[in-house]
Amino acid sequence: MYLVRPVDFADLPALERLAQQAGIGITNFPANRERLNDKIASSRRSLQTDVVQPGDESYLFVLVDTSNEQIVGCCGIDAMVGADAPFYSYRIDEVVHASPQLQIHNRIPALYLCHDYSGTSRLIALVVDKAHQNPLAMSLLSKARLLFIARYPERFTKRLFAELRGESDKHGYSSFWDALGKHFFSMDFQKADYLSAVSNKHFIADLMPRYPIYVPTLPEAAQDVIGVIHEDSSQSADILLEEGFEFRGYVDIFDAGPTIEARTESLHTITQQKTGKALSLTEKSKGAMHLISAGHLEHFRVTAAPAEPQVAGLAVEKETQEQLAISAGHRIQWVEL
Amino acid sequence: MYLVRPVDFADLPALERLAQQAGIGITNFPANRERLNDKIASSRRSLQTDVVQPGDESYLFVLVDTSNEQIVGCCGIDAMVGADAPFYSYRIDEVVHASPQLQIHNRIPALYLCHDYSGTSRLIALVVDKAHQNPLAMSLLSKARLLFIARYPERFTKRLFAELRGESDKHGYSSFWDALGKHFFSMDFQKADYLSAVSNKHFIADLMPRYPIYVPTLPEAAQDVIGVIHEDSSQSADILLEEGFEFRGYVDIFDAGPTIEARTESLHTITQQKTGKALSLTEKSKGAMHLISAGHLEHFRVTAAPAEPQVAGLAVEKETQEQLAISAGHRIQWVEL
Amino acid sequence: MMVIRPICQNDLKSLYRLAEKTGVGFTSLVADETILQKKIDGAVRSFSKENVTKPTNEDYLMVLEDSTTGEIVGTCGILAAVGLDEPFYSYHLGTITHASRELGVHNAVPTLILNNDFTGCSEICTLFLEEDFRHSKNGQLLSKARFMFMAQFPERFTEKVFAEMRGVSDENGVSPLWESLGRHFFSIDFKEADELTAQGNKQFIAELMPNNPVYVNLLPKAARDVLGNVHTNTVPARRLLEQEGFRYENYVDIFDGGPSLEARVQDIRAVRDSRLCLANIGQPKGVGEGSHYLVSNAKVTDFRCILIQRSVPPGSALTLTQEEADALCITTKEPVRIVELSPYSRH
Amino acid sequence: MMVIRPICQNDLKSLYRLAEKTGVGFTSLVADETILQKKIDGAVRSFSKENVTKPTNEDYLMVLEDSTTGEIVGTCGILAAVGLDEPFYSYHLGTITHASRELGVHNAVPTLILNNDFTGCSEICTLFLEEDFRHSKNGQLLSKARFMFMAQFPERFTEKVFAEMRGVSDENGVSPLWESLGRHFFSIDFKEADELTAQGNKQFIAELMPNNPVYVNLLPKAARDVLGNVHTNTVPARRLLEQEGFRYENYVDIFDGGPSLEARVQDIRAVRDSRLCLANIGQPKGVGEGSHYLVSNAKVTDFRCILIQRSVPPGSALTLTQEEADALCITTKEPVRIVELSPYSRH
Repeated sequence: MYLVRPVDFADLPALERLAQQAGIGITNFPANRERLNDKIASSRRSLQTDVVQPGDESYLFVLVDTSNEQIVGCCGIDAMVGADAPFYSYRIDEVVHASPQLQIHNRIPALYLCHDYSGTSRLIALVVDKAHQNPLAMSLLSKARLLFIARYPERFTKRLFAELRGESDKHGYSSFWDALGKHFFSMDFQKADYLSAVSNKHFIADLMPRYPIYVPTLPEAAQDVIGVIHEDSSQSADILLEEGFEFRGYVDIFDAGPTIEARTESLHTITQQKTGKALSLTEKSKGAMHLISAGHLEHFRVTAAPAEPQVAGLAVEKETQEQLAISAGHRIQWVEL
Repeated sequence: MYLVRPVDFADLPALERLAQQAGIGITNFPANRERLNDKIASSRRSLQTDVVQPGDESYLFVLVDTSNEQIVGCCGIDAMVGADAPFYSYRIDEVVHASPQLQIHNRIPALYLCHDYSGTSRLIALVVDKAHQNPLAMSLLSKARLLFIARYPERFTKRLFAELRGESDKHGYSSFWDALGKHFFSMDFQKADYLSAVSNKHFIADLMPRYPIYVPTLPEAAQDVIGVIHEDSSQSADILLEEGFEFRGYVDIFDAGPTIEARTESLHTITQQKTGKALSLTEKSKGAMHLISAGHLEHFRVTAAPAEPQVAGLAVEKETQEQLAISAGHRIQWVEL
Repeated sequence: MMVIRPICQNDLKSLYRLAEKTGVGFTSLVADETILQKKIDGAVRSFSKENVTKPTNEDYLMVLEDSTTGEIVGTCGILAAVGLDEPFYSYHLGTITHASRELGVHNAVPTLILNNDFTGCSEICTLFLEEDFRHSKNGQLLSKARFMFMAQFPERFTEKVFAEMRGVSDENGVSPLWESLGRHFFSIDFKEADELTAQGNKQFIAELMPNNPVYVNLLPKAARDVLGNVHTNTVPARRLLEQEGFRYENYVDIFDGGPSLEARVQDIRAVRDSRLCLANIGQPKGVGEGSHYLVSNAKVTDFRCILIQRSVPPGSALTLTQEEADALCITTKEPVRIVELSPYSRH
Repeated sequence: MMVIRPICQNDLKSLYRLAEKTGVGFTSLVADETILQKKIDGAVRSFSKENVTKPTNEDYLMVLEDSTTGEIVGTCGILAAVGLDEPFYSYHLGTITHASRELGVHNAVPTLILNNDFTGCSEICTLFLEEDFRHSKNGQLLSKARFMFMAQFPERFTEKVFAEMRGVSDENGVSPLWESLGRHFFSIDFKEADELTAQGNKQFIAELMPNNPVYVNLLPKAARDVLGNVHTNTVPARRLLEQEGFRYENYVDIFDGGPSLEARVQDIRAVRDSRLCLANIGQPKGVGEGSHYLVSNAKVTDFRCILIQRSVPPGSALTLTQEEADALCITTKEPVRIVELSPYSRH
């Protein structure tokens, strides 16, 4: 069985191992021990804080393989990006240039540097150990965050976004970076990516182009990857797209990976999730697979297990109750997977 | 009683009189006989055309005082603006400039010339004779259009917008124009306003500023009127705002009057309107005031009268039936006013 | 003798013949009788204006005539003020610096900024000399005669004057800058765009060209390399103007990236060093030897400019042969303007 | 005798005293010992560099010394290349034309475009002369000694050199351009912004200044009127540079709209007309009468420049008095550079 719970300091070595596996292009999950430790500390502080409205909190969750208590995945939520330094994206806007006389009507896409996502909650860094990249584990880890948001809506903004990793080869070579960013940063993709994760992002404002970039003037290889998802991320992307996330023409400034967004209230998991009592099942459940969560803030737990919805609540197996540290009658939250 | 019906060629003199009364600032209803005649012709042609999707059709309706058969008002819908020449607006976008070191965080509104409303249906030119500017006549005239849209959704786009007249004094002086447009057009507001109504709008692209205008650099008098509705238009504005129209940061390029928009499907009149049979009432109705429409395209009629909703349909008075040229059993459309 | 004079109505056929020889890309002289007739009309009108106090839309088109045969073998022109009827576009090659002290990165990024900065400015243009006559310093006479006219009538021109130089393209007329920039926005060919411009139709530039600066560092190397450089055939013309004091001030053509060269009229060598003197007619010494000098008269409608050669530097009075005086349309004691043909001509 | 020489470590106190007298707005010389010491260190390092082949971050700060008293009464400087550490900003005053043939409307709209076009360019700067010494052509000596240095060592500077001139502000230091433009974006005072810039802190300009061109026609008249104009006190300095060939090429200061004047080094009158000759020491004729000449030696570290007066124009060998030679740190037969003090000094 798998279990999702908030991160703890003891998880640091496991996180480091995961970050190294994840590699380049996941800027908000850098393989840097100090930064990871900061992230853990921030998550714990956030869970212990009484929050009235979203601020600079961040929440980090780990995926545990309960068979051996190993940490095999990790994901998070930033309550609001851009609170201290602006959060930059490229917005793809079409510029229309028309000459009636020559009967030409051109729609030219251009990249505008913007911080339209500043002030918005963000899903970050879904990383799962290769051996555990199965649909169940991936869905559990990804959607556990949405159950958390549904439970604590005051901690998040009404809009939610996620950045999907853009196209780059196994050496970290990004044709988009090569055609654009490189000229302004005078460093390679890996370094910029790393700096953007570990330093304040002020250098982006300092170095990025201030005028729009007309897409057709870029080399074709760069044009081709704008808004394209890295194949390693397609599975986690699909989970979010099925939830109701949409691409609205924003891409990452480094690798042009797409940013997807949604109104929190309209996400599938959030509209479908129910709250009620846990009921006991004496035998193996024949019900459908459910995401089930319990526990308050630091003790928040989510697992995936077969369960049977009943009028009085959700009937779950004994083992599931143990995983969630609940017994019959406790308040739980669930959604069919 | 009042009746709204499509315009006819015979209405030209009355329209001319109304246009002269309306004066400056209603660019899509110019006091120019030829142009008005064109508008009538276009409306008739549009109603006679079999439309599958919105194009360059336009529809013009008149408000008739049935006591003397006088034309006392007029309004219209453009199926889609910007089909031949782009439709220009200013979008107010905030530019964020921040210096962490100086602890300065400025949000500077700037006007961007755009044609974001190109390709959208537009409500145009609500003009009512002074003597008839009562809530009943105004609502009837304004909402009759929405009943028409509800009846023929394939003829309109999913988004709908209306331009509200901006602040200018009785001599047509607009402090916004004076601070901005005048410098680029080298003509007075009246002339630009008139030209924009009677000529193709290409000259706007030729003459308007191509770079954004930073609002704080404009004189205060000009800043003060951005997005402000002319008091003569406040009544018709209120009707639309109550329907569900919203201001989304777009203003007119000449007088900075606000543009308001809505998704057609979410407008009050459109969600609430019902279709069914006309039933007869033998006596005066004690029911609430309703907008009631009947007739197909060229024969489309709307009136406002007391009526009583029943399970089988809407019971209306004899006089109302006569106005709409229907009898019991005919198909009608209605909404409570 | 080779004489520069204003074009006149009889020159239409000769001008047409020249236009036919200019070839593709020489857009200010196209072989179209209507257009050429209009040009002649404009020039005749301009040269006959008497009291011009400031430049407006005059077009001073001159021809180089072989006075022995009456043949027209070249043209040159000056526009008093460009961009007053149709906007005149150029790119300004500017710099934007992006620096992060924190990271120790400092980038000076070149940018192309669309502008109409030459609006109202005088332009020297339409220089063409028949191939058979490209000898005996005819090219210099043709180009520099314009400076003599400007020196004599500075009120007819702006303080600053400029010249557009043909940019780099290959033997098939393919321009690297156009291919990586203009093409994306115009959806037409370079040739077509160039012709539209030549016909004075520039509306489409405003309509189709992006307003925002273009980052030069994002353009392919082939395009970057041609910015501010001239076509191989234009190298001598550029050198000639630079010797006269014209400078490249980072303005380039929006289509092919060819440079505009500019100078203050008063700083042009031939203007600054030229002086008025009175003509004597007689037997001057050392004719046909020594240094070359440009000599022009001081008339507008009957403007003339010729090349003379003298072994003894002329003083405050200049002795001309009868033939020279006739070519200049002057009689004795009339004022003439003289200057060394080139900055290094005192050999 | 008044002598121009490189600043040295002993001059800190004198420089501080001068800095105290410059007053508000003279941002390149602020009375702060740490900053001034850094400036001196930089200058000493620059003058002691032997084999400079191209300009980098040298800062040639010189002083005017009264050799009889040893008193320092003025300074002048040249930066070899600006904008390499911190971005250097200016506004370019360009033109955008909006025309509608249909309506017969044609507007040439001036625009201010933020740029870093002077990046890497040499700048003459930090000119200050004590009030009591503003006579006897000391001001000209101070300003033009820099051109002698540039004429001698052109490889140390860029082809183009520029000078920023103080813009218009009223007696309270209020700048009309700042009030209607900068203020809206900076949320700080002109003085504060100016001081930050002086301290080499220009990060905030990139952060706060809008990128898009500003339409000049939308600015209040008071602001439009000061663009490219200098403060009343700066009018003589501007005239002096213009006489030397400096030109206003539509670049203005982003805060107060004061003009930048620019010139090609080789086109500066004092550079172009100056010539090297060998010095004789003896009793020259006509000392103290006639025209003034700038004379400098040909040394870097021991650079000196003085003013002499001669009634007879010096020829290819220049005879200097012993005092003059001492002031120039030269002995007989050493090369010196000479030029007329001003373009009109041959009276």
